[in-house]
Amino acid sequence: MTIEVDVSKRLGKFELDLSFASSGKVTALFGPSGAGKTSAVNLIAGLARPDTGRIAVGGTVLVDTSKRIFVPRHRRRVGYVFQDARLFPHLTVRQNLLYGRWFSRQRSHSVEFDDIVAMLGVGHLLARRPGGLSGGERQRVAIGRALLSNPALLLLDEPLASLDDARKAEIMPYLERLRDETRVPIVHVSHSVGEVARLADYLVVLSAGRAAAAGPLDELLPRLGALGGFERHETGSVVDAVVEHDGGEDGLSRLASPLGSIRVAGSAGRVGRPVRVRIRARDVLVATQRPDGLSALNILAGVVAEIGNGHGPSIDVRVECNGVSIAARITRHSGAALDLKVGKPVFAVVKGVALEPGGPSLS
Amino acid sequence: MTIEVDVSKRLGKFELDLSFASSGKVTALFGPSGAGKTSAVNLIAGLARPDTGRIAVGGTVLVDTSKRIFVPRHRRRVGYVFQDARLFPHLTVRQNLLYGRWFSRQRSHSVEFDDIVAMLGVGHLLARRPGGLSGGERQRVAIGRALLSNPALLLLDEPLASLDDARKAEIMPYLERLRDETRVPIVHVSHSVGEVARLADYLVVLSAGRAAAAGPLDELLPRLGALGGFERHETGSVVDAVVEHDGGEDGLSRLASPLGSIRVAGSAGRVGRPVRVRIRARDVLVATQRPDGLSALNILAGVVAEIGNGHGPSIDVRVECNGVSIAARITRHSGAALDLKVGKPVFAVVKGVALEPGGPSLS
Amino acid sequence: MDWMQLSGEEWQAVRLSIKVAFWAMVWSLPLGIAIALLLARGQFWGKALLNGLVHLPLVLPPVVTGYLLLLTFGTRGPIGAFLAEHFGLVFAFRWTGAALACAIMGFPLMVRAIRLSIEAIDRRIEDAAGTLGANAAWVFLTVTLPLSVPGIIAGMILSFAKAMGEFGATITFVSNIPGETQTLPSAIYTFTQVPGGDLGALRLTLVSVVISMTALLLSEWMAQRANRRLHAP
Amino acid sequence: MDWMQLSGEEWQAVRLSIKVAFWAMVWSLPLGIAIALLLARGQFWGKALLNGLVHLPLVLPPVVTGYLLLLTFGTRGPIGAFLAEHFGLVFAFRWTGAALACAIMGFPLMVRAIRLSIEAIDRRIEDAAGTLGANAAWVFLTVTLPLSVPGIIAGMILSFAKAMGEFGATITFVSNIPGETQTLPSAIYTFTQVPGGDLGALRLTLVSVVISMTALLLSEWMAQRANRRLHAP
Amino acid sequence: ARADDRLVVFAAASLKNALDEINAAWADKTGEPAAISYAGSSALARQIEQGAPADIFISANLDWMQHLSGNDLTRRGSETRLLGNSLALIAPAGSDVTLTIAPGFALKEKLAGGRLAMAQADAVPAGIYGKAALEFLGVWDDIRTEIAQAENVRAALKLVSTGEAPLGIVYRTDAAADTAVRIVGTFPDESHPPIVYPAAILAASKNPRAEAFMAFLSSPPAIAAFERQGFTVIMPAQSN
Ligand SMILES: Nc1ncnc2c1ncn2[C@@H]1O[C@H](COP(=O)(O)OP(=O)(O)OP(=O)(O)O)[C@@H](O)[C@H]1O
Ligand SMILES: Nc1ncnc2c1ncn2[C@@H]1O[C@H](COP(=O)(O)OP(=O)(O)OP(=O)(O)O)[C@@H](O)[C@H]1O
Ligand SMILES: [Mg+2]
Ligand SMILES: [Mg+2]
Repeated sequence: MTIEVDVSKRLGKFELDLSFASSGKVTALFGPSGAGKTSAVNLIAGLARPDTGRIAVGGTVLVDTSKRIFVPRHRRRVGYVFQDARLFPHLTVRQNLLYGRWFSRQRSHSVEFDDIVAMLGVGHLLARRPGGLSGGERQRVAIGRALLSNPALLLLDEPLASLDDARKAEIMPYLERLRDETRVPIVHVSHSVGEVARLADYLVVLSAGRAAAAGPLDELLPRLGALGGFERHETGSVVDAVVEHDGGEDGLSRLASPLGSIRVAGSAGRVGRPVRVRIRARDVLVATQRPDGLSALNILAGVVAEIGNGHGPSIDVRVECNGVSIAARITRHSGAALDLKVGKPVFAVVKGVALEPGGPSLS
Repeated sequence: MTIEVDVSKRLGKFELDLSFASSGKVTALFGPSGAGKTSAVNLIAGLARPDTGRIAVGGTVLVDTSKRIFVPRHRRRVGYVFQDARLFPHLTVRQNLLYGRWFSRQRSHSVEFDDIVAMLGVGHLLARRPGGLSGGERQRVAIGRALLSNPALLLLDEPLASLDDARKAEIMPYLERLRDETRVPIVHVSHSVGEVARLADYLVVLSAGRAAAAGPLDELLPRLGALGGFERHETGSVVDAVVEHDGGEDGLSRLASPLGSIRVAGSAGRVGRPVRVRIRARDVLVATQRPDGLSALNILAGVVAEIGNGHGPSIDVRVECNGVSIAARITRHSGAALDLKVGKPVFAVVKGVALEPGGPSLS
Repeated sequence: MDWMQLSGEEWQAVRLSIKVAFWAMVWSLPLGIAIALLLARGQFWGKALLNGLVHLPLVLPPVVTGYLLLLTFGTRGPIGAFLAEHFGLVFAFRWTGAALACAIMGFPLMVRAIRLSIEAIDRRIEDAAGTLGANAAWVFLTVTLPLSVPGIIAGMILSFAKAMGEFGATITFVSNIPGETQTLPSAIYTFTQVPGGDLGALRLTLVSVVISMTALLLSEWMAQRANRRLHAP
Repeated sequence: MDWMQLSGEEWQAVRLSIKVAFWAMVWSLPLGIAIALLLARGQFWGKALLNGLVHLPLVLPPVVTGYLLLLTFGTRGPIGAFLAEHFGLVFAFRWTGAALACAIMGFPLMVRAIRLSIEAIDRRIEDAAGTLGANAAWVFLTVTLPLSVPGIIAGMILSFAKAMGEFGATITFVSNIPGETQTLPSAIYTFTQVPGGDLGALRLTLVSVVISMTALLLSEWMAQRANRRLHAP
Repeated sequence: ARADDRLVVFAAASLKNALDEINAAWADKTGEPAAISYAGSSALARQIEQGAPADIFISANLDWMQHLSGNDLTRRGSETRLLGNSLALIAPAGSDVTLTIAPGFALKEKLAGGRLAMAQADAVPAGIYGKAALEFLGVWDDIRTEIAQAENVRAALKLVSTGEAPLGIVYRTDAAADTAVRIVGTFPDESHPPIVYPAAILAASKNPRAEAFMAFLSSPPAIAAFERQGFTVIMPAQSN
């Protein structure tokens, strides 16, 4: 399923001029407030028409101004979680949740009402109307409404913004399952690198209406710091791995990855399952000699491949271990103290619990 | 300035029954979605009346049902940033921002319009109406509107929820300045432990309409994990310190703290300035021998004071250094491998850049 | 209170007035909603014309409206003759004609109330319904219509009340035939035209007021219920 | 098009009608807004009564309204006598009386339109204004009032249009004095009463329609502007 | 109840009291009352033009009847002048004005700044008659700007009975029945065109009882009813 977007649209003085082609299952739209993320999603949903351009999802053309094609919104089968919940005020929460089902062609539904309600924790709200719901409750109902509409494309505009971490930790795995088990492509707008890194495989960085960068996540993520617009300490590396040994809830699991064997706290799922680990640059220490008696699970041998200029007091050091790059953020001072140079053999010390294959959210 | 709240209020089936007395400059309301945070703030703002109870801020009674006192909302001089922005749709952004000034008694304003506009990055929006603003833009205007109303009490209901990190990083220091330089008490609703830890000095943890815990931040923060409702890895310790040496933007600064001297990357501000550092449990490694050649700035000697049960594969270890507790989260496996026991001398290895006295947001 | 005793013919007028007002309101409702929607949302050539046409009965003296109705919907009028021939639908000098006159007189009020409510709807809610698969018609039925209930109720009560008071157009169009077209206002008018008729006029006026106020209270109650539903927790 | 030539007296009626309709609209506006606010927001004893009273002119045959006006606002009527004595304000046989009659006849329409708009306002916006220091009056002036502009405009045009067509109550209350109380509908009525007067009635009707349609277009334009402001980017 | 054989009478509204009484008598006699539609003569005449299902028309003036007969809408030969009335100058009951109606009489002075109430002088029969009478008496030009023209004669009466106007011109029938007004004087018959209520069977009527009803209108009980209301019965009494 590819998502091809090549559109331009003028909104007042703001110009959106966006072009990318994502082959990912989850495409993240990333960028500062006012960059045009919601505007882009509106174009995909059919809530606005591009002035010129073309949008196609999985080969189906949704808009093509040159061919005068415009599939109306109700035929696009998008499940859109709006930035503002936009619940139907005259319907109960249950009716809100089931609204989309009415119009979905398939009568047998892949996603189950009770499951979604339980996951979102809105069971006790079903009989109420949206009037008195709290901010987070509204947002959850909105997520449920979109998921239950049996969509062919999911558009999530900051769906988790006002949710607490515990709640996020219940919704994220669901979205991951959706990504892994169904063929529904997802466009995900988020400010949280953690969310993005965990869910997305394609990243579009928006800035002032343009794609400042677009590409597969693993290529872009290490460069995120340079692209600006978000907290620098979120920079990191993504490594795809396979479960080699599952240590159970309380134990240690082992993953096979290009980096070699990686140890992870807790269960990693069944052996053979592909997982993704993100290693934040700020969670990596660099040592010139292998440390002993340290509570770090993973100490990977490598060589310094690049020493970035960095911002202010810190620098990004790229350590190559078995041909895979790992970013480490250390202070300028430490870099000097350890006398780091390109080519110098070092150890990347990764705190064990910082590796998360599918556990709670990273952010 | 104390904030005393002792109220009960029924909303449909939901019962808010809240009681705390905060002597802090910034009181954080913390808790999962639907816990009653917004309801509590509404009571303080005078948007709702408690069924019974009393609210006083800085000695001034705002409500007291037993004495039939109810100060109407427009006399409370609260600057309320609503969870939903609630801008005036018929006024321009500039008029929205200046709305509160109209009604503030003092004509000389401590906060300057241009400063706030610049900080919030809404200068280019001033002539527009809220209609076409993006989610984050609305939120910023709402923050500006509350700040500019010259309030005697600031109520912030998840003010930064849908802002990107870069923007948060500009607003947080402003709020800190407000906290430190004015006598305006702040009530801050947030899901982000980072925000809370950085701003607040008093914490109220809400759960199902009740205060599950309330107390000064430094007492409560290390226990946060046990209280639930948020991501466990946010657990940490807060240490108040004073700048001893300022290393400038690119250098290393030194702070004097009960822990001893702490090294921090980047500028810490002028010497003598009181700062606060938060040390996240997940950013602390435990070593049984002092590591050498490691890019960690702070290696603090201490003894194991407590080994928690922890959740799943990880445990929280409390290391006492100079009489101050530092929490470290390590894997159960590492705990065993290092043979940690209460009383054992260890080193707490803290990654330098994880200490942030006033830099960008922590979350 | 002897003077409050209604004569048989007066009872007839009461019943007829309620019937006429009720059907005027009910018949004009679908068209009223459709036109309100067109005016609130449509962008089409001739919108101003349509809007003007809808307001015409308000602007014209009722006598003129009645006369125009007589000319077009009368047995000799172009529409009247057509309807009578093809559908057997006769308005002239029938209670149906009184209902038509009342419907038309109340139409601008009804349309305006519904239109105001439709214009107040947050269209982003409708957009949301669209993304969930509802086409224009379904969006209208499941979102727009329920959300404009306050206006619809207001429009209905305005139409009903107007019909209870309408007299000029009705008597000009369908005359004042007892049992067929003599509504309460016509009967009241007749009383005012003769010496000693004041008491009779007062009696019928009170009856008319009581009926309308009952309808008004009912409508307020319904509107309150609808409003509570819309903003309910 | 000789028949379209207006006589001097007819011109007078045209001017007077515009004057009466305009002032009827303007005078009833403040009270209309106040009562709409009360009905939309107030919870008080007698609210149903007030609501009924406002709707009365809609329900009563215009002749009855006119007669009631004569009884209360006439020189001998309790209110009329009081106003004349203390404020020198005389309605009987004056254009002011015509304006009063028109204002009262259009009042239910105006109130309902404004009320609908007020009821559609999101009260949380008003709450926000309250927390920023605005007391009830300021909230009303700076938030409620501007946000109900669509209803206010609708109410104004309904009142104006109604006044352009109102005849029964006006002529009953202040009769038909050329240059003082002879409005267009009265003049039209005169034509309809004599055989062969149709052309004259048609001429004046067209004039009346043109004026009202102009006002209507103007109101639509203002409403559109107001709406664009409210939803503008 | 809209049996097509029901007798439908279109009558000027001012006749309601008398005709209701006569209709009751007619119902006693024939077992079924006529349906009488009371409205302004002009409205009724226009409806007849547009094919109203009426059998008999009783107008409050000659003009509309002539308008209909000129268009062949009345049955030839059925038209009769049924009733007459006269015009009275009235004042509120409490007023003590005295005036003798004569050419050039001091109407304007007696108004003392108030207005003379009458029905619309160019439209409504009572107004037309009143204007003619004042013209005949040579006071119209004096007084034309002092006139309050009402929608109909009943409204003019109200203006006087409420004291709004110090003087008014109405039919004697109306004046006599209202205790709130006092008749100051009666206009001489020659000062205005004859006040006549004509009646006719309509050309479109197929109702066999129309003629009987017309005849009944001049039967003794009918005459008595008309006279009780103050009308003069012009049509010679017929015996049934
Ligand atoms: N109708 C409009 N007229 C003028 N400007 C508009 C309009 N709609 C959007 N904009 C502007 O376009 C820019 C992009 O808006 P958009 O809502 O897409 O931002 P966003 O990336 O979703 O931001 P956020 O993270 O704050 O939600 C904003 O600066 C906004 O003010
Ligand atoms: N008027 C009402 N009627 C019924 N229940 C209500 C009403 N208002 C609020 N509630 C309920 O009270 C609870 C607390 O709401 P509140 O808005 O205070 O939550 P919150 O802590 O601010 O949550 P969030 O973080 O999601 O904004 C919610 O479960 C909400 O559904
Ligand atoms: Mg957005
Ligand atoms: Mg909340």
